[in-house]
Amino acid sequence: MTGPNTLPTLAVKGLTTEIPSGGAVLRPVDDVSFEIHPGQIMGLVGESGSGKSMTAFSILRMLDAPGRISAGSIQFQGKDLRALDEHGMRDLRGNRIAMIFQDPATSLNPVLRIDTQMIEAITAHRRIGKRAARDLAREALAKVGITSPDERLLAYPHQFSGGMRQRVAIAIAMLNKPDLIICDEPTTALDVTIQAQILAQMQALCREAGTALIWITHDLAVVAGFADTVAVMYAGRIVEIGTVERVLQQPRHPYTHGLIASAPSRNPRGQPLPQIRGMVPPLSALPDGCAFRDRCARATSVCHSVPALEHMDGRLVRCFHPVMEEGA
Amino acid sequence: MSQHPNPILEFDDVSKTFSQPVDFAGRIARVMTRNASKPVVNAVDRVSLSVSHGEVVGLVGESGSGKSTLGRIAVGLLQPSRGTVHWQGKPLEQLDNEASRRKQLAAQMVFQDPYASLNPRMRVVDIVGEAPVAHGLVQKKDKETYVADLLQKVGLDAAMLQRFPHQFSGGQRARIGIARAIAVQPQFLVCDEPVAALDVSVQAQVINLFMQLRAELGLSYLFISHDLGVVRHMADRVAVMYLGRIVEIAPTEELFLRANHPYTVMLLASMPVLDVGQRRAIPIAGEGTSMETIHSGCRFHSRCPHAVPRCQVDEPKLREVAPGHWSACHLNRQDD
Amino acid sequence: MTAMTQPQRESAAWQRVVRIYFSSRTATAGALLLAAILLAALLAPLISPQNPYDLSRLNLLDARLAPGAVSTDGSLTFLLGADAQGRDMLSAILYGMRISVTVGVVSTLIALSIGLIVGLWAGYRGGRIDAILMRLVDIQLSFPSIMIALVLLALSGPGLGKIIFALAAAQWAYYARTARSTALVERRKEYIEAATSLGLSDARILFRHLLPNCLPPLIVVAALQVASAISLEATLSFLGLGLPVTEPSLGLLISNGFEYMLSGKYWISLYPGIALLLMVAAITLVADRLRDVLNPRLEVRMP
Amino acid sequence: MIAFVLRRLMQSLIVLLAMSLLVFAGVHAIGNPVDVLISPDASQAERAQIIAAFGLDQPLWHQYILFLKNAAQGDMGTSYVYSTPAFGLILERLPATMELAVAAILIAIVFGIPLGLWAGLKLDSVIGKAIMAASILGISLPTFWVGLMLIMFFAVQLGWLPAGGRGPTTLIFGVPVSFLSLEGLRHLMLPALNLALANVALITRLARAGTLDAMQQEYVKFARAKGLSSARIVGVHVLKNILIPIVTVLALQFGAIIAFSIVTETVFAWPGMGKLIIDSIRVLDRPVIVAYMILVATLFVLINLAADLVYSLLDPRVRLAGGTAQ
Amino acid sequence: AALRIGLAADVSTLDPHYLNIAPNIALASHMFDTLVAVNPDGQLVPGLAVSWRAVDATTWEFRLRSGVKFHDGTELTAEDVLFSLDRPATLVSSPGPFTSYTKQIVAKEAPDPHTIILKTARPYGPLPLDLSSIFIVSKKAALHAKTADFNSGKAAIGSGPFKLVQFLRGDRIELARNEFYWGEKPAWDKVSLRILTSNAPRLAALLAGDVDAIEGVPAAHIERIKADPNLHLEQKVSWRTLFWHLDQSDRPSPFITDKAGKPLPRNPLRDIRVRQAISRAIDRQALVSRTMEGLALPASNLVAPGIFGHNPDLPVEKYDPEGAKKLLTQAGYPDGFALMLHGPNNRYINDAAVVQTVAQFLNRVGIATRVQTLPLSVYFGKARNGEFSAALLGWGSLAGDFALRTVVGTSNPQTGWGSWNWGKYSNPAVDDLVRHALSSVEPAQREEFARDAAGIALGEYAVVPLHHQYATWAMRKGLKYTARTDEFTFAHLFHPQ
Ligand SMILES: Nc1ncnc2c1ncn2[C@@H]1O[C@H](COP(=O)(O)OP(=O)(O)OP(=O)(O)O)[C@@H](O)[C@H]1O
Ligand SMILES: Nc1ncnc2c1ncn2[C@@H]1O[C@H](COP(=O)(O)OP(=O)(O)OP(=O)(O)O)[C@@H](O)[C@H]1O
Ligand SMILES: [Mg+2]
Ligand SMILES: [Mg+2]
Ligand code: NI
Repeated sequence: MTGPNTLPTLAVKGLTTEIPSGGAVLRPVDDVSFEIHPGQIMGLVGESGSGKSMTAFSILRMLDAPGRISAGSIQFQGKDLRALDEHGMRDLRGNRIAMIFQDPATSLNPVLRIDTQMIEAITAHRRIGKRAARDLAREALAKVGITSPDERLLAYPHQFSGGMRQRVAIAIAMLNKPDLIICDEPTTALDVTIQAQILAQMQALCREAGTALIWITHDLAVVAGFADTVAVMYAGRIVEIGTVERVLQQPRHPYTHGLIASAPSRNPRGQPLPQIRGMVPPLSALPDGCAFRDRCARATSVCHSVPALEHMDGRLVRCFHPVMEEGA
Repeated sequence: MSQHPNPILEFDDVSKTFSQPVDFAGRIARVMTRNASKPVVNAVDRVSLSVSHGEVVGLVGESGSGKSTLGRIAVGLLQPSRGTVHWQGKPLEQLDNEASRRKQLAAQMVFQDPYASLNPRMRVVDIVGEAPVAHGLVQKKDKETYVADLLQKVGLDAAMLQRFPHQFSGGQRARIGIARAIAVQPQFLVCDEPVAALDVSVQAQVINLFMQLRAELGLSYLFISHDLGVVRHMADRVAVMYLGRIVEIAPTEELFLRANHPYTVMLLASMPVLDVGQRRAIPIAGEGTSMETIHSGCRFHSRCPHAVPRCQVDEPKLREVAPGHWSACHLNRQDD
Repeated sequence: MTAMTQPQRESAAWQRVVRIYFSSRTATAGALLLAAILLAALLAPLISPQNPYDLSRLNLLDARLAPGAVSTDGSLTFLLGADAQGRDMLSAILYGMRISVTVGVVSTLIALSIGLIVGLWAGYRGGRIDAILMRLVDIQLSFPSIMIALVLLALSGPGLGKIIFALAAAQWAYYARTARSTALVERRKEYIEAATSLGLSDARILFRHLLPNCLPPLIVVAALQVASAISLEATLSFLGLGLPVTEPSLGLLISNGFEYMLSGKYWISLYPGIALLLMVAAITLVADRLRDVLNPRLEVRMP
Repeated sequence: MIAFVLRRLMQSLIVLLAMSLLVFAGVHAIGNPVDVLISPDASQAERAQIIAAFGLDQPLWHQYILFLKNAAQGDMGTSYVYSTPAFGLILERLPATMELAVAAILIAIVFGIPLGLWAGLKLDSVIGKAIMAASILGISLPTFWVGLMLIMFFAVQLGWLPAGGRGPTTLIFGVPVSFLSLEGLRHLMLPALNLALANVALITRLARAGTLDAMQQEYVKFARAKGLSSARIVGVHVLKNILIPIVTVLALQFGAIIAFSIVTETVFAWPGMGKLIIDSIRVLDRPVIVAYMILVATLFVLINLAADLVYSLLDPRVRLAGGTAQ
Repeated sequence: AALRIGLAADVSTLDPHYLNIAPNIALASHMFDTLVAVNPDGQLVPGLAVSWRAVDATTWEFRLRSGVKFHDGTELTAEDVLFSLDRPATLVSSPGPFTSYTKQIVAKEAPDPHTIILKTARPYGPLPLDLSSIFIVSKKAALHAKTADFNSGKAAIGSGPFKLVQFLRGDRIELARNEFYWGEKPAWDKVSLRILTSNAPRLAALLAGDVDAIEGVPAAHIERIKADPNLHLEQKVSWRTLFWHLDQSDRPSPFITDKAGKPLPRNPLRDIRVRQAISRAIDRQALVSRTMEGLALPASNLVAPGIFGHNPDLPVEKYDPEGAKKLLTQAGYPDGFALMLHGPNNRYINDAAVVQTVAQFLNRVGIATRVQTLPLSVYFGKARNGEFSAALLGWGSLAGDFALRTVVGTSNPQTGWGSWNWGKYSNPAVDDLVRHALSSVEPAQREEFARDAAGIALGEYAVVPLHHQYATWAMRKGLKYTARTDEFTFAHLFHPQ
């Protein structure tokens, strides 16, 4: 959005995903739009179940049946991904668009050696000899800070610590020098020190290679220190999106505001933390209109219709009653 | 260093090692492979720490540093390999049957993973109500009302009695875990990373609940976490563990303002904060040493930016660097 | 605190189980079939045209009459034919199902209980107890059921109880192994630790906590084992180690008719075979679904 | 791992001891072999004399001690009926049974795994459901019945395959095997199929359950995100994971196959151990029964051991060093 | 030409003196001869001995056939015969030795290479019959030979119509024609005997053309084979008689109670009227035609018609349920009682079915009858211990007095009599007659005694005879078999048609 004036790496417009479920249709992703440019890092934040992963899988067209994309467009480097056939998608996945998952323990196949899992990711996309592929794999491991990569290639995932496993996953994602990496909460399961290392690494790698990065997380603090832009999701919709500075320092949406306010570091020690009342409603029982209205102190009767995502203070906000006070 | 008033629970030089028992066949095999070492993990190594009545002691440290093991020793799930645990001033092994049963119930644990710690095939009413009924704290017929009360206390709807764990959100599950622990009317709670798996907004609710319970029931806590923000908010004192040892203990504010041990400093530095613009790129500083590869000297020396040759040889002892602030680092004083 | 404020009574557990169970069409068909079979077996004395166990009712002159033939004394029609003793096949099948169901289900239940307890205990306690119990399992596994059946037969003659015992003895080891391997995984989970720290007794933890979580894979194994118990009983009968010949189970009927398959009198073996097949299919269908139903995850997450 | 193997072998020795004691007591309980084998015209005195000659009049523990003494010197006794060392008798039959069991297991693997994979991947397809239905059939029909039907159909009606017996054998490393000649293979086909059928069904079900489970796993999703073809995902990522339970069950099944080979060998006149043991049980030829059971128990121990080792090969997470591993 | 035969039972060893079981004897008969042979009708005929006679009451003289050659070409002499007669007693580790047939001989000598003199301790008429069970082996080959030597063929050197080619235990035996054979040369230069112990598969093998002939055709398939134009069936009344041993001991019988299940004070089977009633209640005709599918002959004797000692005057019991009821009433059981019949389930043709059928009949006359069938290994031991009230036994013998001695003779471990007398029947008169018969070296006189003894014993229902089994063989069209009453299958008795 605010990136340089080039072709965006990814432009998502009005993306809506549906899951038919027992007569009703659930909409875990509802009218999601954003753009991301080369070298940019976008944080996608929201509570569990807000549709972050579904958005990611929709972009990769990897929704499990019976889920399907029902509307919107996904332009990747100007190409419409929705128009691509499965074969075309497979060529992109892991090649031009890579994804890293939340849990380092489960995203690597426990019974296959690291080299197998790395080499297959290369040979699936490039006509290249085994040996050359192995060299690439070794390089990639070294790049993410794994010492003695030659030995490590022969190891199995369980022989690695969580942090190292996640680094392997990152290395796999980077193998084919993709233009876009989607990271689905890749550090939530890790130690703070390791998380910090990985964040730094990813940042450096993206800047270097001009790779665009979507960083899914529910940790606002991570986004604060790391991303350029941030999109806050709530119940399938983006409720606020803009640069990190704007959104985190002056949240306009009551939900964003509430999230930031409840962080312990923003509160005096030992005092009760301000909390957002209630909890995220399940998809099957969303209120009509603004999904947040039941939990929102500012809600009025207008909130029974869906607010539009509107420009405000250099970011987009989806609220009839944005928070206007300064600071959070 | 245990002159705190009125400790409810006290670790006195406690160690826990995990090793494979070696039987006859194992011995033969060891001879055959000429492998003399016995695989041992010193999960907790000579830890002394006390928790006073009504106190919250935070326990931080990286993954695998022995926090959970220490917590398990506190509630009696594990027996220390060395050292003693004192309960209200008395060594555990000197408690008679009745007293140790009471201790068993009085020290409870809230587990790390709110889902794995709930039996997936039991309903909430049983998860929470089973133990109090089994121990005769309540009558069987009163179970439902008792559990309903507890649920209300932890902020859950009493109508959810008959549900299974999976039918709850993460925050709700954490509350069930808490309700289960306080159902047997404990005085001391070990909270093993109780908010790590929770969403931000829910995390606030649960932290508030802990503080509320502390105020209402006068509970003492051993609060394990690696989220320094949460610990800072909750704890009166904080102990930092690294590879089985406590490397620093200090009153909370003191620790966050004047961290002494290099590991604590590194920990504080890698803690993400919600302040925009603080873009720090931390260089990759080694991979954490593992328990199996400790040889000698300071356990942190391989990752320590300030390591001196002595750190490879001598193991530093805890020293008081400021009132109530203890740290184990050679850089503090060079004399001995 | 929660969005839901109105405390509504939730429907009783069994109602939900029933509702979920019958939401699958195959499972419903399986249940109906099983119910029909069980009913037929239960009511066999009332609905079968003949009491096949009453030797004074059988007439040798009716031997091997084809389906649809009328008996010599004209008193009944052999809808499914008659066997070599002049026994009405339909009646024999109805009574035989009764026996086979009993044999299959009871022996499986016994084997399951023993295996479960042994397996859970071994998995829960580990160490030496585990080693001893598992070697016992090894012994059992290499001991052919034919041997056990023969020893029992020698010691106390043929009979339902002994066959059940022999089958149970032959099968508990399978359950013990399966149960142990699940128990090994489950006992490391935190909910077991939680139960321990709440001061609950070992027995309680074993049966109330560990057992329900180790049961689901066993249910599926058990359903298959009911089938194999029934067919093992048939095999024992085939080898002459089964039930009393005058009170044939389905297996014994099949094996008695076995000889006649080559000579065109297919009904003596075929119809009991079909009955056996239907029975086993029904049990398998029901068990598959039961496992799903017992999985609390299948209950929809409610607001 | 060495410790693991050693520990297992030591435990096995105890298993074998217990086993032989049980068999002794069992055979003793069943009856007296002399009653079955004695000439009809023999007098009571002759009977008593024969019983004494075999030591069967001694107390059971006495007989057992004697057996142990001899066994320690490698003598497992001489068959009453065959008048041949019992162990040799069994070893003589072992290749035939092994050939059959291995063929059956191979058939079970070759058919069961693909069918299970298919049924697991195409859950709701007609074929998937048909596979599951057929698997019920495979499990529920008694072995002997299926065996006869196979003979009826393939040997009598179609005349394609022989009705029974073992084909000509060739020696490989001194072991007579029959699968090397076409005629031998033709003889092997039906009994192996008979023995395999229930196992095909079992493996199919297992493979299906495993596939269902594996397809839900994050690593499969990750593999897709890497852009791998479905063939590679199923053929490598899923397959290797489902093999683990299958290997365990197959090892368990191997024993069952040997047990059921008793029936199959009887029906197909296959000159293997199963037929020998059933004949021996019939006439209470105790040395043969004891030797057989000890051999089978040994096989079991070895197979389970091998299964555990294979298990640790397939699943690198399994550490055999652990106390008293599976 | 080659012949492939499916055998119903496994041959355990080729040592003809090791184990006295039918399959071993049948096979040995292919390779070895006996002094006295048994013809297809069960009569004794010259074998290696061209003639024999009792010189006096305890001395027998056998004249050997001359020019008989063993398989290895050496000539048979009296030396070999004496060796063969001695050999059974040297095989001490046999559970079923042949010593029962040599133990009467107290001295033997060979005055010349073609004459054998045998002496018995007491006058003993059945000596030639006994000798029909002892195979003559070549001393040269069999001296010090072990079982393994016979199995490998090294010691299996006889004078019989076939030579051993290969013995694959449990699978098959390959034989080749003995070109030196002294008798009629077999029509087959190669014979393969295949072990097919299960009934249906054995028949299937014939149907599939895997074998040319099978023995022991399952009763269920007789009709089918008769109807099949490609097959041919041979059958003959066998020497095996099935009968009931009824517990006649003087104590409450283990499996008899009143109908309510309470024990009876006396054993009703001691009453001859009760035994007669049981006999009358059985419709042997129906049993034979239905249960046995025609594969049997109603019996009145312990031995089959045509066998030595068969008493033709004994009538087959008439089916008379009313008479049976009357007899029961007379005996004091107007309401009958409860009885358990025991039988084997893997020994005789349709044995379990026969037991069931009899139970059917007994139920009709008011005896509440149940059935228990057991495998042989369990059955014989229990029956011997007198654990049953009514037990089915099948007996095959070539001499009536022999059968009577063992089956109904007063049980006495000293004399060896009544070793199979499960019912514990005892009548000194019968014993006396049998004793006379056995000690008669004059066949006609001996048969007289035997018939009389049978008359008394069966008249008193010492046992209740059911039927004589038929022995059956099925073969492809174009083959013929000279059916044998002793049920043995001999390849040399098959002929192309
Ligand atoms: N197959 C499905 N059927 C029904 N609902 C589904 C399905 N898959 C996902 N959902 C729902 O879609 C919503 C969005 O899920 P998603 O996984 O995208 O959340 P998320 O933001 O990634 O959460 P988390 O932080 O827990 O990973 C959730 O409410 C989830 O329950
Ligand atoms: N039962 C056990 N057997 C062997 N080793 C164990 C056992 N339990 C824990 N350990 C080891 O002890 C060390 C400390 O583990 P512990 O679980 O206490 O760490 P932790 O600080 O709680 O880590 P985390 O933050 O990951 O929960 C680890 O190296 C662990 O592998
Ligand atoms: Mg997600
Ligand atoms: Mg922990
Ligand atoms: Ni202190």
